[in-house]
Amino acid sequence: MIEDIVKEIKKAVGKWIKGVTIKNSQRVYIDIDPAGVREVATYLWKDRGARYSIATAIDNRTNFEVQHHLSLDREGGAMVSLRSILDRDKPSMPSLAPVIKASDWIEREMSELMGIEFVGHPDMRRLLLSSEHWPEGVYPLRKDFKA
Amino acid sequence: MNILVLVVLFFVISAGTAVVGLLTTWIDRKVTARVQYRLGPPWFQPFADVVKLLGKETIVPHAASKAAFLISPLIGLAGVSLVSFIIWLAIFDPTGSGFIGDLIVVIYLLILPALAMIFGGLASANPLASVGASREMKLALAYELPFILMIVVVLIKSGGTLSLGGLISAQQSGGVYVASISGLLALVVAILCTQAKLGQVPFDAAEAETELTGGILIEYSGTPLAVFKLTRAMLYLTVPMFTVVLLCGGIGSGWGIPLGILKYVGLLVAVVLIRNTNPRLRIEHAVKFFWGHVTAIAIIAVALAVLGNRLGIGWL
Amino acid sequence: MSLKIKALTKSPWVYHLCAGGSCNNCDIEILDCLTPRFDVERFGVTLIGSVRHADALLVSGIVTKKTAPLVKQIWEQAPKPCLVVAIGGCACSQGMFKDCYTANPVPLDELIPVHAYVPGCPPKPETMIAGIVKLLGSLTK
Amino acid sequence: MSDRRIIPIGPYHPLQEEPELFRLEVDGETVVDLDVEVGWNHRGIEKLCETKTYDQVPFVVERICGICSTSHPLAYVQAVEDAGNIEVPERALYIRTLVAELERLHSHLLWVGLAGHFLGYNTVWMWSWKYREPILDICETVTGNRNHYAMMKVGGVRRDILPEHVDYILSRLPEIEKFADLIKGAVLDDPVLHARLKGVGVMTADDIHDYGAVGPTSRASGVPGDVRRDDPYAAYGLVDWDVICVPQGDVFAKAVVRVLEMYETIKIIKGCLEKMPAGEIDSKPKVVAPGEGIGRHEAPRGEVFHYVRSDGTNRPIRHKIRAPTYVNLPTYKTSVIGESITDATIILAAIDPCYCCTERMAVYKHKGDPNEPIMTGSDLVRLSQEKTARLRKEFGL
Repeated sequence: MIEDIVKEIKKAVGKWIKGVTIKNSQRVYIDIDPAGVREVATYLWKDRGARYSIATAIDNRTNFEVQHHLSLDREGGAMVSLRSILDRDKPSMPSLAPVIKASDWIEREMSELMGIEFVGHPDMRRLLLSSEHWPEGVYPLRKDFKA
Repeated sequence: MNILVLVVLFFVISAGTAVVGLLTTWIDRKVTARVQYRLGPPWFQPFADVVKLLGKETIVPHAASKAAFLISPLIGLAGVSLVSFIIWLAIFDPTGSGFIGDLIVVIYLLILPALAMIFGGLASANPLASVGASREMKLALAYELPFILMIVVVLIKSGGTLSLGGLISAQQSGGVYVASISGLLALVVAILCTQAKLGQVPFDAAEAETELTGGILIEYSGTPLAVFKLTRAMLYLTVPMFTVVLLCGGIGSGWGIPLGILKYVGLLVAVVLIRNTNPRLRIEHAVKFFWGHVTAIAIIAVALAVLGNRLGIGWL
Repeated sequence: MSLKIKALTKSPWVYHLCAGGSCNNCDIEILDCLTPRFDVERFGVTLIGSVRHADALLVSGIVTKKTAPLVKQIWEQAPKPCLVVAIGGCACSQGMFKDCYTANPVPLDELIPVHAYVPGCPPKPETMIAGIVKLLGSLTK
Repeated sequence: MSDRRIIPIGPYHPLQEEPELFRLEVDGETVVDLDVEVGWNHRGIEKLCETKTYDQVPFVVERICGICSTSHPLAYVQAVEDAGNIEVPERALYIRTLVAELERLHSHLLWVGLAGHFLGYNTVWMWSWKYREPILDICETVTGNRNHYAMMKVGGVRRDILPEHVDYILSRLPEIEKFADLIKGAVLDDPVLHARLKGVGVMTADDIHDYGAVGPTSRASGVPGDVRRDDPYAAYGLVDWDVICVPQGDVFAKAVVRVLEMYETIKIIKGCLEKMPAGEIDSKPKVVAPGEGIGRHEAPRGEVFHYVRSDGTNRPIRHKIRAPTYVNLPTYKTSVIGESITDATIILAAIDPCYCCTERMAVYKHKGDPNEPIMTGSDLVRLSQEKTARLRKEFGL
């Protein structure tokens, strides 16, 4: 079942996919090229009707990782996570916000707390807690952050 | 009566009104609590509230105009004290010779508490209080018209007597005014105006006491707040009592006294019931309501009273 | 015991102030105190909306960097005598959020004077009532 | 003539238990823009969790929110179990479901009360909170606390349900059923409420999909999303119940969904008590194997999402939390804009917002200048209550 869905995804947007891990029937992790995140996510969200749930940014110390989690509510409820690996020094990837409104807040949050740049975000206002206490360039969720 | 006796009487009566008024506010809170499955406060709660407020610090906001802020509550209190004094004197001694005040004076004095609230609200330089003040102003404009018309009905019936004592005597000998169609309509108008004068739901848009923020009173603390609370409590007794005098022939004497008290309690129950069964009315709607429906009722009452007078039909 | 204090104990008007970082549970339990089962109006306790009318501030949650100036300002606006009751573990001691990066370095009781601590996570309504009764009792001694 | 003004609500407002700041931009009577500034309540729990061990984290995430205090730990333990492939005994699954549904019941009652208050029915508020107490009694008996239950742990639950608890729960449930009947009859058939709430704050299924809204907010717009059924966990796949879904998308529909869900919840509780097998309640895992896992739970307000990454040590290296209000809140933009300000509060209240959940992360800066307030939050509530009054009059009530 889930294997069939993965096959279809590969067929549609295979050029961006670097690898697939099927953890179990409800959890799939797809490694993608960050440049193609918009195309893959749009395919899942628009063509397959998946619900955009949230994104997670992870500091792996050597690089940054962003996972976009989409839930295939109409096809058995499996959770598909699109994993993009970003450069440690200058993390940057295309924004999903112009396509999927649901990703607006989370991208602002990731940029604020993790320092990841989302190219093409329509409303990337400085939104760290309060500018009095949080100078530019301090990202509390990074591993090297010290309170 | 000499001046000294009058002054002493004034203070005794004002104090008495305050005590009974505070008790009636307690009844109001208790009934509300029972409706909501709660026990409600003990009987001395309003007294404790006022005494406590007297002992608190009085803060005058920086931006406020200090004199107006502090004097406003006193104006209101003075107004309601005088009214209660005049009304009680008329009730206890309808045939009393000394002139203390007549209907016109009472009408003017009854506006004072509302004016005091408006001034106080504007003086506190708080946007919320200003909103409250402007609403109170609109509301006062709205209910005064039917209120005056209601009094006109009484005047027509009494043949133009402006003396309160005269009204009471006339009703005690010649039957109460409310026992006629126009009188009944006037009573309805009076109850609705009472509701508004007391700032009760559904006409409490200005203060919104139940709504937690307190509107006009938002910046008041300590003694001035206590004075406002006291004024409100005294109005609770005075305004319905005024209606009793105007339309129901006062309290009476001897065996009439329990009946007279019952009249007041009846009015109070009406007020509390209306308060508990209605959500708050928006200010524009309150204005429309008073200028539309209520004024219409009042005009009909006036017309009927005139007709009754001309044709000599008592029940009109 | 003066009449002033006696009246204060019979008519404490409380203002509820959520200091910021809180799980909201204390706040809901405070509201719960007003509802039929606990009905603190029996004791004259009324929840009021203007801090100018307050006799006691019920503070819940940790003070965050963002709310610290507001909390201080609200305390200054309250007419004295005014009591401050810290409701719940967060307000008493910053609780488990002590190490958060947004927590104000100065805890509540160093920011404004605190007269009573009601610990618990969240304190039960009975605990809050008991705490306030104790605080009022200490006034009359 | 344009009569534009900005209405700030908050950050401290007596009707909201928590600080938050809304700015409504209003043209005459119509809301033209809305901005929300949150972050007053931001505590940085995700960072905090990285410093705690797997067994400590449930206590932290429990305190994200007092009303979803089972939802977050449940989603968290499921994420860890997913990451480390940890088995859970069947009895524990039933107990988890039971506690989660008790929480849903008291959360929905809380909402009914607050909605009643916003509409000017204070008596509804007092009554529904009165009937919330039996549920809190059950929670206290079963878990030891009225609100933070501390029942969830990786690999199972902390406390067992005793036979006398079963009888006790069953003896208290009729009170709640009686009250649910009362609301269904009195509130949902009230012509004033129909006029007041129908067609207000409508969200279409497309809006829901755009914003990724979840929970009763989405189920009231004809999107039958419910993690309990889509991705069954705990004992939701093992007992009999239905997803409540209505198509209208307005505030009334959200009320209907919540009231009807209370019946389903009672059904699930009864089903759990009936089918619960005997046995262990905890598989007592020793280590969490390296890996990553996702845990989801349908909280009273919608899907709670937890992502945990483990590297084999005793604490997570990354813990991502997403509360339902975080995705439901931005839908204000579609539901409030264009509506009358009299309806703004009830629309805002209709998603049952929970800022403490959301604000562990989000901050939204306002762009409007802090103009002097012409109206306040209490005015909005008042407007809302007045509209009810008006309608009551129209209906001659």
